[in-house]
Amino acid sequence: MSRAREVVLVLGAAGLVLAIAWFVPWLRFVLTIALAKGLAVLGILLLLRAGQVSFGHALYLAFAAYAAAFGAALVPETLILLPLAALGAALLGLVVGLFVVRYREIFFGMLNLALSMVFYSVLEKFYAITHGTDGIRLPPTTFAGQVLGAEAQGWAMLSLALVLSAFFAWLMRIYLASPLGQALAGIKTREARLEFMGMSARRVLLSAYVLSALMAGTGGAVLGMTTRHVTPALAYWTTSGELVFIAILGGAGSVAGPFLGAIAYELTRVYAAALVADAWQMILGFVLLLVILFAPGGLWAIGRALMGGRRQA
Amino acid sequence: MQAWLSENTLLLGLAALDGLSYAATVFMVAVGLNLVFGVLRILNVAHGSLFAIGGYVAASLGLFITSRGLPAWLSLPALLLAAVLTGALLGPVIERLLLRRVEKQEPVLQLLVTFALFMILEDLQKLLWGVQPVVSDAPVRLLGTVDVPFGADVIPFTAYQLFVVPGVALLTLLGLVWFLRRTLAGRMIVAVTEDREAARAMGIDAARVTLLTFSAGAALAALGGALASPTASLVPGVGAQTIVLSFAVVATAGLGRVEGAAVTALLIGLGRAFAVYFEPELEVVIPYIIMVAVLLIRPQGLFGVPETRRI
Amino acid sequence: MSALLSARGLKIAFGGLKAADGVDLDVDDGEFLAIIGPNGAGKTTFINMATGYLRPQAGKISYAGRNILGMTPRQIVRLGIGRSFQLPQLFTEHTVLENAALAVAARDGIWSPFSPLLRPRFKQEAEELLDRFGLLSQAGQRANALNEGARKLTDIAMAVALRPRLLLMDEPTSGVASSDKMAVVEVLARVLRQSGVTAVFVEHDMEVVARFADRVAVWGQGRITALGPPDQVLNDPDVRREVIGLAPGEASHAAA
Amino acid sequence: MTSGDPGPILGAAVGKPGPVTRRETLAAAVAGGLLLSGRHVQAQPSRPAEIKVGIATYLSGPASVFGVPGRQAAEMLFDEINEAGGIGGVRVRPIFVDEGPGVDHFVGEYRRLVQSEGVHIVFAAISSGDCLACTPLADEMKRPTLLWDCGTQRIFEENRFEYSFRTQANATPEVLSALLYLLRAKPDFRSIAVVNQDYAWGRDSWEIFRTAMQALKPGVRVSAELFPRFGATDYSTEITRLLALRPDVVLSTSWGGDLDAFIRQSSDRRLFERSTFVLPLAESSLERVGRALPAGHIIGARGDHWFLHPGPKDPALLKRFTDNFRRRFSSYPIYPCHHMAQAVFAMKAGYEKAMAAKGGGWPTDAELAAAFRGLEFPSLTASVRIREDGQGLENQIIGTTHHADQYPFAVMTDMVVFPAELVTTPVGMKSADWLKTLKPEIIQRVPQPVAYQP
Repeated sequence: MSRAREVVLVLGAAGLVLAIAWFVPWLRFVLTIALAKGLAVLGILLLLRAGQVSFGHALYLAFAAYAAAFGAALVPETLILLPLAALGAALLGLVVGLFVVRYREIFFGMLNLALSMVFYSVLEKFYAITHGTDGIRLPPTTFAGQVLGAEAQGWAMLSLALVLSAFFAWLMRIYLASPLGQALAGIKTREARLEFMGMSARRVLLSAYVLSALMAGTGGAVLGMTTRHVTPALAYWTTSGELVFIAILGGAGSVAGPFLGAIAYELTRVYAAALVADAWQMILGFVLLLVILFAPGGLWAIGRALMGGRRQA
Repeated sequence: MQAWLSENTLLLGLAALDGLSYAATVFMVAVGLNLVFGVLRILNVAHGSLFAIGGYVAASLGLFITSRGLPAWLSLPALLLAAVLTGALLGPVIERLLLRRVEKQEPVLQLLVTFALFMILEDLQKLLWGVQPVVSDAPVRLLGTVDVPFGADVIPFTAYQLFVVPGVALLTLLGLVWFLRRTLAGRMIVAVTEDREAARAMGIDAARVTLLTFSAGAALAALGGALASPTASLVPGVGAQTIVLSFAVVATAGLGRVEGAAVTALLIGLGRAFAVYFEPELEVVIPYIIMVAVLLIRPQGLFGVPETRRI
Repeated sequence: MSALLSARGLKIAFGGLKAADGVDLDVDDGEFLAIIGPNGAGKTTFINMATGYLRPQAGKISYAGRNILGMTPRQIVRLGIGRSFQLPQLFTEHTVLENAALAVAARDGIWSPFSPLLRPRFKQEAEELLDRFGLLSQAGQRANALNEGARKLTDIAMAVALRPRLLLMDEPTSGVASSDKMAVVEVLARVLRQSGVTAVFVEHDMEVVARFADRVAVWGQGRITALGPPDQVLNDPDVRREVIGLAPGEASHAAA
Repeated sequence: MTSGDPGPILGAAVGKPGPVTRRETLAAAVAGGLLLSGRHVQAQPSRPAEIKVGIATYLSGPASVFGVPGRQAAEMLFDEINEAGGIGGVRVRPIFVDEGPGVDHFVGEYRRLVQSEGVHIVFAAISSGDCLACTPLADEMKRPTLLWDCGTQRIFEENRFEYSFRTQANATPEVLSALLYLLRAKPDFRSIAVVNQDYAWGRDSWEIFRTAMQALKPGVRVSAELFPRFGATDYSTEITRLLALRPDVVLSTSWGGDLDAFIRQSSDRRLFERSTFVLPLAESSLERVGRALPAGHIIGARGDHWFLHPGPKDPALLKRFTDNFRRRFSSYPIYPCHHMAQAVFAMKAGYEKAMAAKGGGWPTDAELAAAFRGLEFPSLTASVRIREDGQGLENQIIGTTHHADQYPFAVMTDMVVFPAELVTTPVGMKSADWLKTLKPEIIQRVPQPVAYQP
């Protein structure tokens, strides 16, 4: 794909999201949440490149969301709060990463899960500060110094989510194309060789881990500022599982996959919940099963095959 | 330290008793998953659902026995029957229809297949058994209580908790160890666990071993649920709660090691009991703390063998 | 000539098998040293020990006068010791060009995340490298699609890309079709001589050994049983019996 | 791809289209229509064809033990209202949403209810987190919202809302009543242990209980504070600990499967013989645990909810509701059913009050919301008044378990109905502060207990 064509596609997709949000107001919120989760899934995808699955990335999502919730009282400006919360998550990612990059496969996945569950417990235990499962409400924040009404705030968050999604997708592509990103993919196939080329596989993985924590944190901050209410459930293992779910649904082959997957996931969920409030879980389960069995490349691969087919026709 | 010990000896004894019985529960929850992971290299998320279904089936059988006025002792073999039924019916179906179809795929896809299955089974349980807590406590009542002396006092324990659960766990452990060491099928399972390729080269039918292992794992999960059903109340979501715990056990134990699962369950059981006695706030995070601590010292898990690759 | 790599009293055993039992070996700067010996004698183990993958149970290894015992493979590579593998260690999902470029990048610093791996400088050097190994026509193929010989050469090319001063090669010609073998080794030898690399290679093909080695070491039962110029060692009756005679087919081991 | 026609493109996003056929175009148009339906329902017609009521309740997860009976009660009562001609001649229709997936999903569902389904009023929610998250949203979207079951006292103590009202009590009166009952029934207890679920309600309710206890009876020893995992199935360790400690009182505000298991396991091991239990939510477990819950322990119902209430305001109403519910769902209605009934009755009363104020005209959202402030409406056993801060004033019933021949499970005797004013935090005060000001004299003002009448 040529660069110009890509830019057109990205702008078109963003325009489409905005158009849907305009015509169907209640979807504006759903789409913002989807993009926020897409950002976190981008982080999952990065680690998938190294063949590692994190079952604890909800940790960074929740950490940044809570950082935003607590920080909003001190720094009531979205455009300062958001990067601060995301950087906080990245810093936490660095500390945790120094430990977990020594492990692979199930151990990597489970240690991540364990740490996020510990964080979940911390949020519940420090009840006096966090209000436990009741969660805390985010105080209102300004946007570039402006006090916005609810409607304008909704649009601002959606636009911000779009900009951040495009930025991080671009950043990740650059990262993946770089020697570092290629070495990351090398961890999946031949980690030992990296060491014999004088590279530290752990440091390569650590760089990706911190970047993925940053992206998950960014997603978490956007999520918190959009729902305006954060609860420990954000750190629960099912949230992490959901992120992995979305990664596969969207397809691991492209940085567009997470966003495609997240939007499809959220829409499936809201429509399934609207149609059968009793059995939405089952419907999601079947969707996932069908994707894995018949289109293991995810929605992205389906889309590409369709577009490729159309071009030939 | 000395003073604290002499003051708390009795309590420590009680805690150990509780810890042992809880460890038995944890072992029953995790051992099947551990076995399955060893052979299939899949973390079966639906393991929790199988646990829940085993419990529900057992409770239904128990309620049937009570409502028909059948002899109460029947409720004990009914627990076993529930496990066998669940394992024999669901195990092969899941393995053949789903897992086999993705065995060549990436591990994360295999794992997500079980995640999808978990979501489906979760709602299916709700459709079949409703949302009200289900329980059949006939086995507990049947066996009554045992008074354990505690200084001048006595502490009643149910015989079910004190003998049946740990007894079944011990029998399961011994039976599995015997099965894996002494029988042909068991040794094939071990061979596949240790080196799938080599096992295949030796002419072991890996597909059959996989099917057998998965069904056995499903039955063990269901047995865990069935054993818990007379005391626990089965509600929607009970499966999800057991999954994380059994994941932690598998990672701590070292891949596919039955003895590892037993030792890990003991660590978690005792750790939790001591937490409830002396530092209750730690109770919930005990399994994770143990896991992190173990993996810090032994990165391959308690009983795991470090993988060395030929280069 | 001074010894570039020097091993003294190396000992290592796996279970009961003594792969090295007091080995002393010097590799001189600029020479090509071949190590021959029966399978399982410990030749690969020597390379593993010299590159930090295995740690000897006793003994010392020094490189350019510096003790390298206890260093990680990464540190040792950084000192200038490269290696290639009996089983090629390639990034199977990457193309041959990307494999080579990653090796070039590894030498030149991967911590520049904002320009692509296939930036002109890396790409050009990787292509030149592949060209010298006759792999350029396959540069766009995925590494796992190559035949064994090409995989082997790619593996060596990646080691060469790091510009080592000492290169340890584990059976560089095994897997290469016998018709190509001499040509491949010619290329290899030329590349290495040009860049002044000292080379140690484990080899089963006596023809290759005879033609390219400056010296030959015979490794048997964990010890160096003979050491000297090829014409002398290869004609030694003990060596012929031990290595060549008693291991039938070893001389034409290329297809193994 | 063009951006003029969002329907089919969204179809593409969920992975459907190939070559475009007529049927797919049709499907896309339908999908587009469904999607686009949102923008046009903004303006409210003067008198709608039906009153759409969004109801948030738990349909999945452990809390569905409350959510599903709540929904059953809603279905039954909505049917009854419609059979009687609706509200002001307009039929009512419930639209249920599941709280199970969590707050972030629920916030989206709330928007969908308002902006897509076009509901006129929302009943939310069981989870306190969901209530806390949706009350500001209700003001933002200007949609009247009745908090029908959640317990947290923080909502109206920390903020003021224009569109949210609670049609029941909150955690403070629910827990305080149990404490007052205990202080009256067993005034000389010296030690207490708590076994609560490890989540906000478990923590919060213990905080309330302890704060009030320190004010009313200082010096009680807290022998153990145990917070087992939410959803725990095995309490044997906790029970051993309690058997060894022998506290005079064991408090547990647990509910659902957790409470069932705790009661059964305690009963099996005779813990009930050593300590008096105080179980403020046990009314919802009575039928399931049967005789495992012995006589002589203190239980509550999160309000004035009891199918054998000693003095219902309208005995026929309570009897009819109980009988109909049993006939239709074959179980006794538990407190969430009562809470749902209160929300339904409040909605009806609110509409009627707003219409009366407008001379029979259909109220706007704001007028309807205004009608709820100060509204007094019937409950199944008494009546509830919504205070000026939006909080409902609801009486509390606490009793002692008793085994009667007519029922295979424990029922209440020595029932005390606490008047709402006695146990509810006054307007403008925070519970934590108010509880500290309590004086032991309050115990004298507790009404006389009423015994069980067969």
